[in-house]
Amino acid sequence: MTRRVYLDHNASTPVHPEVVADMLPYFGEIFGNPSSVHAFGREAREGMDRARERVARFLGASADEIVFTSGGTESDNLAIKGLAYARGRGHFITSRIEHHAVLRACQWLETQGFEVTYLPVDELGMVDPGDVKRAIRPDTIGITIMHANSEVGTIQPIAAIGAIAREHAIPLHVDAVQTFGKVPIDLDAMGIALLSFSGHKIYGPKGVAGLYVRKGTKMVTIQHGGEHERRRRAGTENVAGIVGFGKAVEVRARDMAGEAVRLAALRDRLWDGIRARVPDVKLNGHPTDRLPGTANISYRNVESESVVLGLDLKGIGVSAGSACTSGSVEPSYVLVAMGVALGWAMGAVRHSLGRSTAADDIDYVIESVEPIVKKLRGALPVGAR
Amino acid sequence: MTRRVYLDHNASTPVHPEVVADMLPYFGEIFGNPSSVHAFGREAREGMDRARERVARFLGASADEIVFTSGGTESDNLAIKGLAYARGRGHFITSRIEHHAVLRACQWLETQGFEVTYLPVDELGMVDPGDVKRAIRPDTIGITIMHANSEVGTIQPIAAIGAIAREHAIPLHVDAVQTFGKVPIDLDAMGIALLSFSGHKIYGPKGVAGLYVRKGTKMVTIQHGGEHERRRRAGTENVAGIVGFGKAVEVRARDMAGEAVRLAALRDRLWDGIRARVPDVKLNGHPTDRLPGTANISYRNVESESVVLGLDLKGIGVSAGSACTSGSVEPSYVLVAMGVALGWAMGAVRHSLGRSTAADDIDYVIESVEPIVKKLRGALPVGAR
Amino acid sequence: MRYSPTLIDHFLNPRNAGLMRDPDGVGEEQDAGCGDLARFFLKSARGVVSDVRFQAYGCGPTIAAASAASELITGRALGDVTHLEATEVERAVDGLPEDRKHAADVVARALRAAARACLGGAPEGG
Amino acid sequence: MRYSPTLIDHFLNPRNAGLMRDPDGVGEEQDAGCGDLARFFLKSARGVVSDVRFQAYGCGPTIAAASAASELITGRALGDVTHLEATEVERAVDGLPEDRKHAADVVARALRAAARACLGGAPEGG
Ligand SMILES: Cc1ncc(COP(=O)(O)O)c(C=O)c1O
Ligand SMILES: Cc1ncc(COP(=O)(O)O)c(C=O)c1O
Repeated sequence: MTRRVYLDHNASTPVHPEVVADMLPYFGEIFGNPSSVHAFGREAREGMDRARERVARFLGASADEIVFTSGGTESDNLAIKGLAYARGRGHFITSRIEHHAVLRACQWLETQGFEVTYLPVDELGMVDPGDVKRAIRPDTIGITIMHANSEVGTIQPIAAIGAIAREHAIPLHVDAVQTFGKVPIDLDAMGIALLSFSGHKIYGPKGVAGLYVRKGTKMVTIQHGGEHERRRRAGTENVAGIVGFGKAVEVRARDMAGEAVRLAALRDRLWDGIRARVPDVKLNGHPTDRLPGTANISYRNVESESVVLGLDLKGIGVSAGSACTSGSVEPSYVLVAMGVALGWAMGAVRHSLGRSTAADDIDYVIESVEPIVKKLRGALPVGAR
Repeated sequence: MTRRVYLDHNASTPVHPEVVADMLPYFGEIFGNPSSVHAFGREAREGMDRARERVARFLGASADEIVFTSGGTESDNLAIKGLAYARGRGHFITSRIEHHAVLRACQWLETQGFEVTYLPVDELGMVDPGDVKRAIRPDTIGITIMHANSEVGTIQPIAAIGAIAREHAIPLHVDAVQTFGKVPIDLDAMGIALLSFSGHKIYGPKGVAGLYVRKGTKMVTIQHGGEHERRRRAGTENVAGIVGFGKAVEVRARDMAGEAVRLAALRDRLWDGIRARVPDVKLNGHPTDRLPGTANISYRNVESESVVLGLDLKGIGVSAGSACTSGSVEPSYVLVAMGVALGWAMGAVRHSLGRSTAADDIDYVIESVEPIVKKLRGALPVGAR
Repeated sequence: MRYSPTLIDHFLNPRNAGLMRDPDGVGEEQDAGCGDLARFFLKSARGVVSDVRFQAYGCGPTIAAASAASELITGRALGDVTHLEATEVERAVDGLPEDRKHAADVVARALRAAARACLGGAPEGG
Repeated sequence: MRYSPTLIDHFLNPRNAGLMRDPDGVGEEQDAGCGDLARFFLKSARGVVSDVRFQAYGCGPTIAAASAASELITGRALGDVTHLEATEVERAVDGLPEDRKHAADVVARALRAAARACLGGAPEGG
């Protein structure tokens, strides 16, 4: 078998063995519906309550401030639309580099009579808190800025934005899907009213995520039905998934700090190795204020999907900044918003490291990428250079 | 340990061992994000595609008509709001005995300028197709009627309603969460445009469900974000859950017919046993057109939660028709809509049987319930009789 | 289990359940939200509760609370019973979940009414 | 793998990639949606393609299709190449996924243009 190296942890992660072990009994043995009052239901509820406690403790929140959802996308939708519909109309502030879950929820609100300001970012992918302040209007009802961008890893100055939000008594929603369990989050110091976070980015299962809702935040549910999750999210809970999520958070609480240091070193090894061997490369995003395990590297005038394919054939999983979907290649909107030139943006490849990444994996990637880029550049029309 | 008998399969079911086995590799080994183009992503997508094929085959649909969601509640919300928002305004027809996921989605639409007619049912819990026909207006944009009610099990005359819907070119949504995998569903013969169905009611995992959307049905997504599920449901897919769901459906395809016969016999044994030993009891719902495993039995002038508690203490899990939530007991709105008198409605207990149910479980329940009801009636104020 | 073993015991084996033929006082209360109902029949001798019977309709905790309270007040001065607090009834079943506090409340109110009826209707020194 | 082994082989080991110094004809096409670009350089002898070079920019299938097509048309009559169909290019890489059909298309169009340029610009019988 060919060697396999997974460097796409920002896309998804393998479920941690301890997490799988904790989930297993909740399929066949503890299977009740947590809304049921009998013993079968109570056992399921207890598992779920324990997970909620774990997540709350990790965030320094109280258990009834945690809403479990089906994914980061749902958490973002719930936060943004839940704030909006609780108020009926008004103005939102967000940035141009948010995840599609945020951007398209905002665009939806625009079709429903709300207004949205999309803030620019600088060439490192940073939102200027001053821009946030200037965008605030008397009818601003919410600010939603992500903690770290999944493509380039740049970490936003949330505390500064939170202070502004608090000053104007506007709830701040933070999409922390890429930072939760990877870098510290202080809800109070950062002035966060709502926080989206997800399981499958931190070695928990897919299909489960959470939304922190600060006590007293006025919001409504967007998925209508039963009285689950204190009426903030209807539908029978994904008990096994929630139990696994709780365990994943517990494991992260234990491992997070050490792993951040280790991954940052490996990430630097990767970048140093590539730039030593491949000409015309560039690191996208903030050089220091970024996710420890993320390196977004542009190969000028090479189409990133070709690099991804070349590495894929070597057993390496990375992701392309540009994506050719339904017959049209778009450079990443994040890189475009950062003002990265097209010749660079089209060649952006994201490497995101994780638990299993070892130093020799990094070396294997460095060795593998060099001839691929060379070959691709060999077939390149001169005019494109 | 006390004996345990689970008779609440309409609330949730244990995951089938074959399903757990199929899911397991999708946690730690095949963990990619199905949107990723590299091998890790493709493997995950293949598992998901296989599950989609299985579900489609079971329904006689094509794979691209299946949308995976996080639960029956989401499927109902997506169907109803997805139809509504694709049209902007108009009128819906539903019934008074729908699940809260449907009723509250409809109520939400009313707050957004849509109109809804809530049809009555007869004393057996049946919607009259004639009522559907009479309720149709020029601006009717959707009809949503459940296949079988979870509390009493009455199966609606969907084919007749579907014929009317088709005649008027109005899309019919059917909430089949309680029938999918339990009784046959013929999408074409029944004139169904959208069908909600769920995993955890048929020995699949919680947190995964589906919506069938007939080709050509105009609808929009309600969870905004990435391009997943052919843009009908954004968010990284719950791959392991979907794989399990696919397996659960395959197992049902194999076991469904035989089990329906077996459960109907056990259900009749239960009802015959109880009415032979306990006076003043009544079976709610349709005597024949109902779910094979469901028996909703009223003990007159006894509060059903007391019976549920009494049985719980004997290790038996059943569910109460009335529920005392936040300090107020409401009789089931389904029984109220059926015109069941309060003294009967308050004493309704639902027994829902399943795979693991054996004849001696049924006998144990019959033996157990008799003294409980007797004792409760002994403490009863005469006036209440 | 969300209920205490004491509560469960009273629910499974209610003490003093049933009708009393010739009571000195009857008190009845119904919970406005819940519809749960408790009715107490008291007999007294020299100002002290000498016998109790109750009837109840409602969820398990209401039945258990009525049973536990019936033991609690046996032998107690009627004047004290007119001041019986819901918290004392709750303690008698070793606590109640938040959403079932009403059980102790409806029982305490019914007992206070029954004790008042005894005092009001009974001859001096009866 | 969503791509055929043939496609992968051409992607990993592109045949005839690079510049040609003194071509008889050059053809270039860019996919409008995708931005993928293919450029072919042809040399001909007696109306037949005698040598090919290509340059391409784009996703893997475009590079592979260009490589496969360069082999396909070597030795073929220029007149035939002016009619080259995308489907033939696609067959040369053993098929393409639906969302990558454009790769065959852009390559076929570039080759037809290159062949036309050869015929138009070349002396009779060249
Ligand atoms: C920042 C951010 N927000 C939201 C999401 C959406 O998460 P999911 O696709 O799991 O719903 C992602 C996933 O990549 C993300 O990176
Ligand atoms: C008829 C019906 N529809 C919808 C649902 C909602 O399913 P879930 O709670 O799994 O989201 C149920 C669950 O009981 C149901 O019985």
